[in-house]
Amino acid sequence: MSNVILMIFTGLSVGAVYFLLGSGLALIFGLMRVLTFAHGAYLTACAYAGWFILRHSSLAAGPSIGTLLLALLVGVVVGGALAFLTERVLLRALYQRDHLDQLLVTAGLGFSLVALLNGIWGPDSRAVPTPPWFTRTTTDIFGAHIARGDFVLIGVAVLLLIALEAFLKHTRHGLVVRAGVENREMVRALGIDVRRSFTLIFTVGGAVAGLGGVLAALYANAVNTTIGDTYLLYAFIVLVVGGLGSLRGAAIAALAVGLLQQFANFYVNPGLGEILSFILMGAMLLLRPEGVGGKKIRLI
Amino acid sequence: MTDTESAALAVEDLSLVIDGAQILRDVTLGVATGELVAVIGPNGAGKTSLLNVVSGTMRPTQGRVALHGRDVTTASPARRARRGLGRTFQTSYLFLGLTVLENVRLAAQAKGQRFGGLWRAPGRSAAALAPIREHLARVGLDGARNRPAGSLSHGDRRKLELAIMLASGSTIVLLDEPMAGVNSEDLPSLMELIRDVQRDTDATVVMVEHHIDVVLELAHRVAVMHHGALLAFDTPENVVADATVRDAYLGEPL
Amino acid sequence: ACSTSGSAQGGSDSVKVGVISSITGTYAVQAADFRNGLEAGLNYLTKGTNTVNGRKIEVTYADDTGKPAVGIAKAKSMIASGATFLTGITDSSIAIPVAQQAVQNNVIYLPGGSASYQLTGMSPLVFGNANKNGSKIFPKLLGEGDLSSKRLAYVGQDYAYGQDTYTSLKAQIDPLGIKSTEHLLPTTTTNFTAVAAQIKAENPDYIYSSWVGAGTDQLFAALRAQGVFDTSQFVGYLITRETYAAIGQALGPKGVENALFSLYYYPGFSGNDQEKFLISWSAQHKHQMEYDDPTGWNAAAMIVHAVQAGGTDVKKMASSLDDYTWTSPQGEVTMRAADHAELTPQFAVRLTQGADGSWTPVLVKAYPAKEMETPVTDPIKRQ
Amino acid sequence: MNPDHDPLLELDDVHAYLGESHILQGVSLTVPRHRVTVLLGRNGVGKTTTMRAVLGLVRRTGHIVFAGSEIGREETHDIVRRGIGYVPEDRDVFHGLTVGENLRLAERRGGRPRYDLVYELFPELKNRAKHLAGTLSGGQQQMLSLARGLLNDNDLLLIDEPTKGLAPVVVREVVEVLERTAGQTTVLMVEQNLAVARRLADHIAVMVDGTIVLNGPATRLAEDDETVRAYLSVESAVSGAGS
Amino acid sequence: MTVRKLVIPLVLAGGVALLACAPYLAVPGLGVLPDTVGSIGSLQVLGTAYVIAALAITYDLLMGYTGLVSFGHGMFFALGSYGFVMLLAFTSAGFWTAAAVAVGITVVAAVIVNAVALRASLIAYSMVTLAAAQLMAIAIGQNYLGSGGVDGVTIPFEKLPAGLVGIVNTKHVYWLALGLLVLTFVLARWLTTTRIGHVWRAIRENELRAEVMGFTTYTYKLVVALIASTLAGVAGVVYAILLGAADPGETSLSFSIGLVIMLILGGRGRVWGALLGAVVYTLLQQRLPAITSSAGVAALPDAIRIPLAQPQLLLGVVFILFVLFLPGGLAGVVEKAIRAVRRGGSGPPGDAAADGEFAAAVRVPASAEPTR
Ligand SMILES: Nc1ncnc2c1ncn2[C@@H]1O[C@H](COP(=O)(O)OP(=O)(O)OP(=O)(O)O)[C@@H](O)[C@H]1O
Ligand SMILES: Nc1ncnc2c1ncn2[C@@H]1O[C@H](COP(=O)(O)OP(=O)(O)OP(=O)(O)O)[C@@H](O)[C@H]1O
Ligand SMILES: CC(C)C[C@H](N)C(=O)O
Ligand SMILES: [Mg+2]
Ligand SMILES: [Mg+2]
Repeated sequence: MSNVILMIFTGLSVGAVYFLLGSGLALIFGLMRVLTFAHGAYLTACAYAGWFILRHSSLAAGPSIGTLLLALLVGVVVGGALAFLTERVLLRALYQRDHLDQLLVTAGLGFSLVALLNGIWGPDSRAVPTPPWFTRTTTDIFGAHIARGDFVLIGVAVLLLIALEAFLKHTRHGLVVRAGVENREMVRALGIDVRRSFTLIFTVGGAVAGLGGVLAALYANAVNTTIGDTYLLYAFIVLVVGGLGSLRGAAIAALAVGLLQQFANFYVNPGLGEILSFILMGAMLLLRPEGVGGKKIRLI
Repeated sequence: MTDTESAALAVEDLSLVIDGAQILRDVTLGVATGELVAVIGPNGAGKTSLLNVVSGTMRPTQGRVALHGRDVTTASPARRARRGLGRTFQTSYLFLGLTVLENVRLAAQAKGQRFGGLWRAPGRSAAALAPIREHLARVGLDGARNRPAGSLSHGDRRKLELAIMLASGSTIVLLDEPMAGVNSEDLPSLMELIRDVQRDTDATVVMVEHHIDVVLELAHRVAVMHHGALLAFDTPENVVADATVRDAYLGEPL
Repeated sequence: ACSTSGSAQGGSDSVKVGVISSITGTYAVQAADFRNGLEAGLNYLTKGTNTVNGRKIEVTYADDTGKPAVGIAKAKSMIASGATFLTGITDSSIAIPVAQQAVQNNVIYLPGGSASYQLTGMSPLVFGNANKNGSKIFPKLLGEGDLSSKRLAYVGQDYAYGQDTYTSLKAQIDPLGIKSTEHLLPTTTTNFTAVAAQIKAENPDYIYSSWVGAGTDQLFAALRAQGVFDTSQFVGYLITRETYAAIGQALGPKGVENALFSLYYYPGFSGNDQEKFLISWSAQHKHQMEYDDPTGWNAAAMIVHAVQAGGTDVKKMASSLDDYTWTSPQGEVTMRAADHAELTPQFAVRLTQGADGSWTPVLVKAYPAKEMETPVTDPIKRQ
Repeated sequence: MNPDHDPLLELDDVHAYLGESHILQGVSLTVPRHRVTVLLGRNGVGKTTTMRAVLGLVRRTGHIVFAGSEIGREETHDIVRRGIGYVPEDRDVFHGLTVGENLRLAERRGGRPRYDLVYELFPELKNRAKHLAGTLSGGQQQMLSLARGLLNDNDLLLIDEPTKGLAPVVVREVVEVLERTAGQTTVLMVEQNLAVARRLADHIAVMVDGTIVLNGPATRLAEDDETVRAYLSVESAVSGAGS
Repeated sequence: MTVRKLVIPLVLAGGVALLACAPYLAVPGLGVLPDTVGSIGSLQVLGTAYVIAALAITYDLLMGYTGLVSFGHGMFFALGSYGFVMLLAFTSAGFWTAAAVAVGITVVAAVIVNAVALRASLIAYSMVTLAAAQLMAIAIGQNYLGSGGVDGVTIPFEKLPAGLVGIVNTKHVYWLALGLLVLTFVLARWLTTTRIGHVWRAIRENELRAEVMGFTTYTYKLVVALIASTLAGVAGVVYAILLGAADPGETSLSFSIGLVIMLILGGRGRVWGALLGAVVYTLLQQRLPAITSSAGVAALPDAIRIPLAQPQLLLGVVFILFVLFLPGGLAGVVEKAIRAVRRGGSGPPGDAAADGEFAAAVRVPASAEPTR
């Protein structure tokens, strides 16, 4: 029993991390149809940014809540700023072109950014001072030891989902970007400055990755240059299973993938969960290509 | 009325439901070989959907489609095309990155697909290109043959759709608003073209068209659709005289 | 070897040594260590002349960038330009094909940081590094006395390195009556709660990990959150200095107090001239010493000896290294003839945190190479 | 006030390029205030490109004056915000957005959207507000596209083949609405349906191969029927077989 | 016309002959190659570039011509490599048997993966191939069937023909790689001019239109995927010989993305663009580290040295610049230059494309496409 509870909570918290990254992807892909491979690099860069703030805190006592919030804020700002620059400098020139070009330019950026971090801080892991209550203190629920950080992750993910949905519902930016992807000229011909909305959405996506990066660093107690790529693959799975671009779909998919992984790894065989995630993605694409939250459109 | 058994194109009891909306209702229709049938009806009546179901890009929820007496209800669009069915689209639907000539040549190639032939390059000699250029000339696009289809204006794209149709050598032709966007000066010649081809090759034509002059001029019979159902199927004169058709579709002349 | 290429003769007045390492890439730290150790060793052993028997030692460096294709291209080109020795590789997936090249082309392969088992026993020309695996230090870390009722849980990465480590560990602890379970996880694992819960449920006396690289910190955090360190003693490796803090922090005060680690090189222990020289050399070159500095030194020692004893004949050079023993900054090191496993001293250490917050290993016990000798499992086949 | 002396839109020697082709070769055109001007010409002569040039959707040079200000160098969205409604020839509704969202997107900030007008004209759009525009029939999409253009209180409407694909009844209604709005709004439209063109046109402009060859009051269309026809049957050098 | 028909094959044949002589050329490598052209190191680098170029050409058939963006093409290359090496290492199969069986395995896997993946829509195809490739990467990473995990598997070289063993024989391996490249190039060039090649391009442009025209697009896509995958498997075998091992890196996502990058560098949808892109990419990847770790760079101040010392960073930047400023890739630049030269000579600009030739790289503006 306590194991089931434990697996549920860790499944949820893993899902939360996937969602933190996957939702940024879903936002960007769902609205802008840009499959960005730089997202993992944003996450990594922001993880380092968070570490940069936290590293001066004592390892034993851990950073104060204030420092923690500052680190999160810095992560969000760095992620947002990186995304802002990417959009302005690299992507803006490419909207008239094939979506593949956008994918590629972000892949190039991803390479470069990670290589730069490698150049500055080297490939080895850096310890991230974490408040003791985050990873090391547990709360017992029906005999299961649940790390407090898990609750934080789940909470942040839920808040993020609510915030993003509200943002899309109460502003026209989401609409503008979705329309702009289909036909940019027509949006302009309706008197709308489509570029502003694109920049904004991309920046928000980056900021979300930044939040995810700092939290992932806290969660792992450490940063290294590969953490972004590790999560990026699973974020893709979440994106696809969730239905390319649906936030709620991504949330459900993140949850499903997180739980699936934990239960399969615990009860059957470690590593099976990872394999199953990819099988789930493949199966989903074949059986219901539009994913959990996606919609079908008439072709002709 | 044509017996649906012997018809070139026959649909029986065709229904289409998407997300609970009834788009086609029990449509039964037979078109004889060599007949030119126009389909008219208010916007959203289901005309394009009927063509979609016949050409296989949509699956009916119920009913049957037969071409030359052969049931093709579950056949793929490509299979139907090889059975002699060809269609044009309401908004031009072309290979925009390929040249005008290539667009037409592919249609000709689709007609004569043989495994061995696939591994040879298409002919480039003047003789090999002659029939293709002939089709292009008939719609007035020969001069534009080496331009990418994506750089054609709208009206010219409609004409290219027709050229593709000519090249495909289809025996059953579905045209979705072929004249929409064609400049008024070219209307007569294109109408002539459709009539000639239909006569020369004894092709069966089903044409959706809102240009009532074109319908009256070309059609042997007119099918009227309304809310997914077939309202009437009669000679042009009778259909135009029908009071319901006047009210729901034609309205007062301008 | 199928071909007797002219390359081995090279210029008779010089000996060419090709160092291939990840100057850029994941193992860049190891590459820098190796180079420092090699240069220090050569300088010390040739008394600064860099010549042996009147022949100059010419070292060239190449970056494998962590990619086998690049590494092999570099190796081939070094062989073609007359290299007699190839060495320096940390990444096993590069080390193995390069060692193969060495065999095919009658060139000597000397160990770099790579810990792969496949190098030992491969060929008379290939010399392996057996210290990181299959070491006798494993049971030593578990303590003295009757261990027959003890249980051990092993966690490692599910590929050759992690699997081999468990195999050799098992070979050492089975005779002692210790019961063990293995938990091999994909290298890409990021959440370790499941395995931690499983281990907690087993309630072992020891928890043993050979995990390196990404995931180390999450593994420790999860084990700690599930309270594994409250009841089980941790034993495992220490690799680069950069990871000390992460491991120490993750273990927590109680875990770190009990934990015992093996270390390949404990700076300052041997205190021999060689080490003193290495330390001052490193200081001169502003290099932070790490566990792979002696690896480079050992390569230097073998090169110098082989040239002295073997002259220009590659076969003779190689056989001169069989059972050769030398003094390295680590202590006495032997190259075992039977399978070309390098036998080095090992160190048991604890991790402690200084007042300034930094973590340092503190020696518990040092074991000389002789005590670390493991049985030969994969002898070299000689015609 | 004589509308001819106070045109709302004036093009002077406008050139436009698509890729490497020189499409508009010195278009000069005046669109008088509160009148319907119909742009006539064969397929491919550059009618659509002219409208897109006004909107800044193609690379162009020359002078374009709208309501007294030069807009030849402004960005599309700024031009449109000056009070222009555009109904493109391709309908260009956003397939992935619902009908309601399509209309919401067309709302202009600070303006008062005229949903009543639009829904009265096309009641179908109200019923289908929650459906994806991509599921609409061709004619229904045309209605939506027209509705987007009519939603705001614009000074100028640029309408490219408004009646294309519409059932005759609907064509009639659209014509009536355009007649009604023409009182307050200026319209520049392309129309291939001659009946519609005749009925609506106050002014006409005839294009041949990227230039305007005739521009004046529509009475000429009746009087000069021969001339106009002559121009219209000139084979375009671009698409015709003659090149 | 006829002159062109004769000249181009002649120039190509001459080029191949020249490349075949490379092992005997003592021409300096000018920093592009590690040593003189004929040196062993250079031959190895060139050989690698050729094999990767052959692979890139097969990928161009898929992505550039048919519009199928697979993120798992490396998988078939890896299957060829691993199949071949593992058969040699763990079974009694000889050289030719191992090679043939390895390619056979690739074909079977290609049929299964593609038959399933092609049922999905375009973007889903990318993702299904990604999933399949990741499953294989995980399997190899976890040492299934003795695939060696991160260590890979090495060829027991006694089983290779004597002529392919040892660096003195590097030139033979080089010729093998060159042969593979020539074969792939000619095959691909020919395929793209045939009717089937035209149908592939039609599918890329508008698949549904092609289907309605009467082409069973699924079959056509399956055929191109099978051809590309099989050739990739053959390239994998040659790569294994060149490397002396099967390398787990071949299964990684970044390897497959690398292929996409090569096509962009060279210019997708053109066989020789893929070739050019792959050669440049491979040379950059092999040679940039030599530049970045040079003494000159080491002496620079941190702010300049750190970026310069990271080859991946430079590669990324080069690549971004290409996507941004040279969308037609190297091939596009060359073609433009050729056209400019011709135009300077004679004829109006629009006349470049002859009857029956594809329009030269038309960029249709996004708005011109039907919104689907
Ligand atoms: N992307 C392009 N590249 C090159 N030429 C183009 C491109 N798009 C359109 N053209 C050409 O520009 C010319 C003008 O096109 P435009 O669409 O303005 O014509 P139009 O008068 O509106 O025709 P229609 O009545 O058919 O809609 C045409 O000859 C067309 O072929
Ligand atoms: N995929 C779909 N989902 C929902 N509704 C659909 C779908 N496809 C068609 N419809 C609806 O079915 C009805 C018939 O559409 P269809 O395109 O066949 O009309 P049509 O008769 O061709 O009209 P038009 O003359 O305007 O082209 C329309 O109301 C349309 O909105
Ligand atoms: C201990 C590690 C640095 C060894 C390395 N993983 C190898 O390739 O074997
Ligand atoms: Mg329709
Ligand atoms: Mg037009």
